[in-house]
Amino acid sequence: MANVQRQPDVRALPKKEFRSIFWRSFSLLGSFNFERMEGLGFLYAMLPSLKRIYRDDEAGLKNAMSRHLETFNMTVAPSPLVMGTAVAMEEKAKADPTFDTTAISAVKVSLMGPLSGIGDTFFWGIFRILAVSLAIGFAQQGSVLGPIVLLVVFNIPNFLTRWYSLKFGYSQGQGIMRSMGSANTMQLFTYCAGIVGAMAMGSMTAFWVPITSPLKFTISKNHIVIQDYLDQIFPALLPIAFTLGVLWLLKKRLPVMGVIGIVIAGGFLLGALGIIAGAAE
Amino acid sequence: MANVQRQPDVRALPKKEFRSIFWRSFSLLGSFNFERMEGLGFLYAMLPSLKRIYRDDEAGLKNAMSRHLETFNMTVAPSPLVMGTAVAMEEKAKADPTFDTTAISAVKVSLMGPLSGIGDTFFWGIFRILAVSLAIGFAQQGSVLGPIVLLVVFNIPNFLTRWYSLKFGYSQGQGIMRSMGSANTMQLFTYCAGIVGAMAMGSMTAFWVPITSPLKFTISKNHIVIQDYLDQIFPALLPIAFTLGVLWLLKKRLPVMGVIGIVIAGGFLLGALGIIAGAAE
Amino acid sequence: MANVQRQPDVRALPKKEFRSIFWRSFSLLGSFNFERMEGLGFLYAMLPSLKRIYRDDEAGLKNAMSRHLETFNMTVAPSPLVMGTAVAMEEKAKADPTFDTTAISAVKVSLMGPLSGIGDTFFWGIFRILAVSLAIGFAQQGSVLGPIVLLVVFNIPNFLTRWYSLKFGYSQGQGIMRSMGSANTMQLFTYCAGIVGAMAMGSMTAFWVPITSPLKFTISKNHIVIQDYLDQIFPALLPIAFTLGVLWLLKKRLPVMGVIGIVIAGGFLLGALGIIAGAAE
Amino acid sequence: MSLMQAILIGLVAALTFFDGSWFGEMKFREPIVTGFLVGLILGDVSHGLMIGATLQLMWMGVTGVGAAPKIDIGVGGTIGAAAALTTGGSAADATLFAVPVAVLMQLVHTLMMSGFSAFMPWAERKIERGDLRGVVGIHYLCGLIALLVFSVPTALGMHYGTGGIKTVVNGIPGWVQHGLTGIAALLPALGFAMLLDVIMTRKLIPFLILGFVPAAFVGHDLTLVGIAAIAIAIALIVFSLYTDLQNRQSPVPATGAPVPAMANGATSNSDNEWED
Amino acid sequence: MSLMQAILIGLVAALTFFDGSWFGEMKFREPIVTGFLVGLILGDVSHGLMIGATLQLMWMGVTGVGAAPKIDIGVGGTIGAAAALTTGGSAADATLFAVPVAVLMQLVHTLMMSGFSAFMPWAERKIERGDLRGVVGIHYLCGLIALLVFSVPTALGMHYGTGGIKTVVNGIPGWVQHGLTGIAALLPALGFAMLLDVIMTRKLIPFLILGFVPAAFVGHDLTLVGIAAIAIAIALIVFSLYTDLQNRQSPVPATGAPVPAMANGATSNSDNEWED
Amino acid sequence: MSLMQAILIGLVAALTFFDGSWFGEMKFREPIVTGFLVGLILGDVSHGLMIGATLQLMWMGVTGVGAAPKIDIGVGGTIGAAAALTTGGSAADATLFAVPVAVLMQLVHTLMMSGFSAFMPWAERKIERGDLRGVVGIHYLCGLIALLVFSVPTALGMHYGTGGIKTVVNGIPGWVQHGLTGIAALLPALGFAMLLDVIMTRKLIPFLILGFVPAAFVGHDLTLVGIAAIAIAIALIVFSLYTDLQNRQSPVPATGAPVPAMANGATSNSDNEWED
Ligand SMILES: OC[C@H]1O[C@H](O)[C@@H](O)[C@@H](O)[C@@H]1O
Ligand SMILES: OC[C@H]1O[C@H](O)[C@@H](O)[C@@H](O)[C@@H]1O
Ligand SMILES: OC[C@H]1O[C@H](O)[C@@H](O)[C@@H](O)[C@@H]1O
Repeated sequence: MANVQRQPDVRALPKKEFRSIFWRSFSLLGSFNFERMEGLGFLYAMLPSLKRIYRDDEAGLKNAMSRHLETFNMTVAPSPLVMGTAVAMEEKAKADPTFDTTAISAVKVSLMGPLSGIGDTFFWGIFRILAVSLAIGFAQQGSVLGPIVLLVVFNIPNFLTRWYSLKFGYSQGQGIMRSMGSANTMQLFTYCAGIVGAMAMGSMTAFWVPITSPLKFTISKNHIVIQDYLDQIFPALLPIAFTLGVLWLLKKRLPVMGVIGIVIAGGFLLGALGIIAGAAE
Repeated sequence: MANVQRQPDVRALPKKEFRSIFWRSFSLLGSFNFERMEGLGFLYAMLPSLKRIYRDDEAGLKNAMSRHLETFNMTVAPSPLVMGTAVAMEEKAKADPTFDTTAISAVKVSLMGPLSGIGDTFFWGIFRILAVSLAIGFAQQGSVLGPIVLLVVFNIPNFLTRWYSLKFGYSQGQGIMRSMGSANTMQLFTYCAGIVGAMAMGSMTAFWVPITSPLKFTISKNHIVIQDYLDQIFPALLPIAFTLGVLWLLKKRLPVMGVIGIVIAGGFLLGALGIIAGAAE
Repeated sequence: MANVQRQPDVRALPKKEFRSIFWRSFSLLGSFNFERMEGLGFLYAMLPSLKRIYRDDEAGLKNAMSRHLETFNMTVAPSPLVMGTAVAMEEKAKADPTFDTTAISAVKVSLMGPLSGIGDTFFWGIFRILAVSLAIGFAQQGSVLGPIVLLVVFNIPNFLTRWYSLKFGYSQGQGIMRSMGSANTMQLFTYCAGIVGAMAMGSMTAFWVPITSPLKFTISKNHIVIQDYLDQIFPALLPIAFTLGVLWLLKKRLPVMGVIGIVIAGGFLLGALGIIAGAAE
Repeated sequence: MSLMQAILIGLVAALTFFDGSWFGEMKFREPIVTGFLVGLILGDVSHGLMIGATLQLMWMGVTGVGAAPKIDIGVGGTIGAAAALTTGGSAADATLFAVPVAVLMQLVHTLMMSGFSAFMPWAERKIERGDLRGVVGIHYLCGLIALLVFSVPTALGMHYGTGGIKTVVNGIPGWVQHGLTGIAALLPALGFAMLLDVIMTRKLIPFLILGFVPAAFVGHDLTLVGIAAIAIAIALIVFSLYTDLQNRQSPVPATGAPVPAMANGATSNSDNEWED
Repeated sequence: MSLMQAILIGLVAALTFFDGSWFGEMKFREPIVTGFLVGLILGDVSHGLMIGATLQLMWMGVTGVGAAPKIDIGVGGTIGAAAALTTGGSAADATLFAVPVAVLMQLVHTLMMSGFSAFMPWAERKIERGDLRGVVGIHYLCGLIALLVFSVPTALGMHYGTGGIKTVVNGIPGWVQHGLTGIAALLPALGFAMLLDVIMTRKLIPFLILGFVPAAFVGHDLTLVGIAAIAIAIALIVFSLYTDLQNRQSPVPATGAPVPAMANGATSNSDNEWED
Repeated sequence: MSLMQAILIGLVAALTFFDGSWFGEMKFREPIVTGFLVGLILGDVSHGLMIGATLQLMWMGVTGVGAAPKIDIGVGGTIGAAAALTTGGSAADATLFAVPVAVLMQLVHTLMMSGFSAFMPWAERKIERGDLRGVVGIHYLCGLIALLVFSVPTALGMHYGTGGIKTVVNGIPGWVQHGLTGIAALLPALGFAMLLDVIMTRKLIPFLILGFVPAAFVGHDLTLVGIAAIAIAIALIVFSLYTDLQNRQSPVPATGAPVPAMANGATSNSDNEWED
């Protein structure tokens, strides 16, 4: 914004840290699991920066680490954009104790949906098909050019996207943080980030929690397909119901391990009994 | 809400009244008509409670009765929920003269659409099909178990829904009413109930006013289907146009009987001339 | 509005001006071009009124003329409605120097979309088909009644619509202008007109900027249709991207002729190379 | 068929209507039930049940949802079963009678529900006069009329032969049917207009539009439940905006702890946000 | 064909263009009308009408809605009828000429409308210089150019034989056609960008998004009328919010009587809410 | 097949998994790549490439998008190619092995990702104790486990014959598979619930609804990008409303020059609205 005081702290991410995040972003799916998805991978990429930012603040570091262990999932190639933005926001959070850190989570949540939508289209839809298409002729003739072409064509955009999205994410994040002068603007920003985050959560729950019911009855030639009735009341009823159900368990202050146990045992049981299944493909 | 002063008036609906509403709710469709639909049936169920609440206030009683004679339509089984909520709101209206009673109408209107959506799915879609499916084998063999199974299977949820939805509606209504302390909050509540009511009215007009035009011309082999053109401009144009047209008549301060006469005569004429018809199924 | 002071200036459009606008509205498409569309035709129809309103204010006249040369496009028959409204707003703008004239553009933009939707349905959909249908039998038999019936049947609504929509537009415009007493209300009105205008612009960009990409590749039997990928990311991506791209050029303070040159040269090049095309029909 | 049997069958026909009026849609109208009762009356329960089962399968998909009238499977099923049992016909024969009767009775139904509309202003007047019993009386009166309308002609038809029924059905001119359809289509507009008259204010007009447009364009795929969910969300947002901005508050307090939206605001603390 | 006839047919061709420019789409372009006029010129009205009727049926579905160019049924119909009448051909022969001409003239049309775009900055400059007559002159000039562009080649083609037309159509290289299509596709983006330049402010950006996204995703099923209705609803809501909250008012006065949304608020009373 | 060859093929199988975990989806898993590597190991590169090409065409449409597990084309392709090369079979034979293995490994994958879920609370505890290396160690541990899970059985299977693989696939009871599917379906609900626990407040509930309802009703046709665009628009509108109304400002200053939405408001002027 034009009318903001020039502040001296506009600087790039330290080169070493930039490289850390860049390379560690490749391992984003390294500990993928159904609970936190890419959460631990995200934290792993953030760690060098977090250590620098909170070098003199152990409690702050712990909080920040917990924060970035939270559930995260997106196409891996553009993920450094989110990492860059998150680093800029953490810097702000450290510098300004009134900063509301839920904004960081909200911003991450807001970005993961749309960036995956775009990222999957490009990396799974376009670049993969393109790379394979160019390679397959060589492979069919037994030429070693096959795998080489495939890997090169795919990975040029893969590497470039990581590099530039990280640059872009960090500077963009800094820009937004700087533009929030007054405490009031900052609260408002947090709230509005929360709005985008909450809407993103709502839509991702509908899209990415793949619970359906395969229950079917046939009584004297009448087919009763439970999922059809559920859809009639409200599509995506099971995803939101189970998500809110688990949220309710968490709010009950049950130990998290207990909730996980319940979910796993419940999932196995309901699945084995044929009551729930994944998304119909 | 947690932080509301405990108030001494939290109590259940008197047992006798509870039973009245429960049983009278079965007659909800008893005087169904196209104008007020289940309005008179709703009033009938509310009457014992209204008499108790306004035992010393004749004008209040008349107003409340008019209010509950208003157009109402929903799946009958969960209707006691609305009755319970309405009783709680009437109690508030009596206790607090600044309470804006249009909120009562708005809340009823807000509930009837969604509860019908859910109710029809369950009672017409699921329970009826289930009951019939279980019964039909017996009936085909001439066994008396047929009708017995049908009626029992269907009516267990029918009775349970009525009983518990009444309980739930009343306590929920009380809860909301208690949480509105200040006059300001109450005005705001009325306005927001109006928002939900108005949106519900908009959608119900589109869904439940079944006016279409069967007009068709064929001039030198060109088929002109008037409804297609109407849909191109705005789907559900006739339902909203006629509804607003009648509203305009009502706003003209014509006697209501006159408006009804116009609607009936007009409906017969337009129907007989083939200009309007019901919803295409 | 009821509670507005009666103002003495409620009067009809001078007869001569009324006739001018009425007849000039027929030439609305007379200089149609892809850039301003009916802009010059609209200005032509407005000119007599603008001359009267700004008879003593050359700068004002120039501004108003520029304003009505702006891009405009709608079904021609009901266009006098917009002209009438615009005249009323210009009168207000002249009378009240604090009036924000962007409201005039916003109102025009708001009206052109919906009136075209309705107008095209009636004039292209209904009246044309009707006129042709009634005429074709005569023509097939070689009867001169063919063209006569066609022209008469079509032009009765054509002329009537122009006449009454002009009347309606002017009086409606006056009404709205009068109802805005305080400066505050006027600013708010401008903002809200801008809201409708901006939403209309958004939807018209999606509907009326007909840019698609015909790019297709077939590499070892895989068909890659670029438009499909674009639609997957965001439908109407090219229309909005090019529109915002051109806006960005305009914001760069390039001379307008330069921007036009870029657009034409770019359009020819991209078209000839098969990268862009018009809307798929 | 004895007069008593005819009267009893008339009462079964009335029962099917009462199912959907006074008896809370307990499902007495289903052909399995009416087949049983008619069989009982005519002394051949098991046959009645089988005929009922056939009609039931045919009418499985007919529901009575919404404001528009549907074909009357209750009386249709009753008379169909009775006709088949008395003529010694098969289940297939039953449908020959059941279908036209179901259509005819839908018409009667439409007519009656149009007629009951005229009672509503009467009820209004009774309320004005404070005549509480009178109001209730109108509710009962509707029941009584329905009882007669459904049982008497059925009994007569049963007693004097089912041939007449078809004559009646075929005798109604098309324009009368269309006229009645027109009335049934317009009357709900009246009901909703009266509701609008009560709850609408100028300030609520935009919300009426916001409810109408998606329903009109997307249609029944977007259920009333979906629109209601959106409506509640919008109402909560407006509630927050007014609450905060009348007091010129931020949407969130300076500490970052969010304010519960509908609480009184005085003693709220961030711990109990979700629990209460 | 005499020169005079050729010239007159050229004028009919121009008339069909003027139909959609200066004559307010009065429908002179329809083949029934042009068939009649061509018949009149060539001395065989009834044949001309019949040929017109055939072409009319073929082009019933072609409309000229929106910013994208459509095939030119006006000139197509004119030349088709003329060719058939002069060669003594049937109505079927007419279509052989009419179709390629309609396609060719669409191209000419596109070209001309792209060319007219260049006049607009010129008009702008004339306004700046206060040259009012000049501005009007440009409008007229467009008409004059169109007159020549449509009548002269038509007349020449008619006079020197219709064979040449096909040669021309086939002679245009594909890349030129595609290039012109590209221009016609991009120029509306310029028009809308200039409009955005005028009416948009940063604060209106969210509303641009709210209009664009549903149109983009749902497409033409959601008409501009539908989106405009939503837009008006949103504008009214924002109006109320600002009006109320600038004065820290409640949305409804304490008495429960609603405040009219757009009234000045001073003397409003609840009775006249709907009437004014 | 020599033990060394079996071990190397096991490593290729592990590589295909690492492609989608530690190597940023660089596409080592594609059959063309694995066909090449397996060919290299077994001494017949060009055959391996051809088999790879065949499997590649078959699995062109299989992507790995979203939270739900997909069939494992990496290990499937590896073992398929190896089996075909060792048995001297054709590319068609390769698919006979590749398909069941791809299905089996999807199951193993599901199981492993369910299992890794249990590491997350452990990581949480390590953070609490300040054990930074421990946290990183868990990330590495997942890699190590995957390495073993994918390479060892593959190597053993290769060494001791591919026949056993089919036995295993057929031996898993249906209810176990369904149970695992159930876990995989429910665990994302846990992940999202934990996120909601962090970012949601009562005041944000309406926005959760506004995001959920359109996604639920319209489905994937309305992409996350579309909903995010709407969300940003709504957030910007709310931002403006609070900014203006906390200060009881108009939406636009009296001069008609609009206020930049997100600027501090003090020194804004209308010229730089769009540029900054
Ligand atoms: O859909 C986003 C993302 O989800 C998961 O993390 C993986 O399937 C990725 O390959 C994918 O890109
Ligand atoms: O659709 C709601 C409701 O409408 C009417 O009242 C009847 O048709 C009921 O059976 C139905 O449940
Ligand atoms: O669609 C609105 C409008 O667009 C253009 O101006 C022309 O095609 C008109 O015929 C049409 O009515």
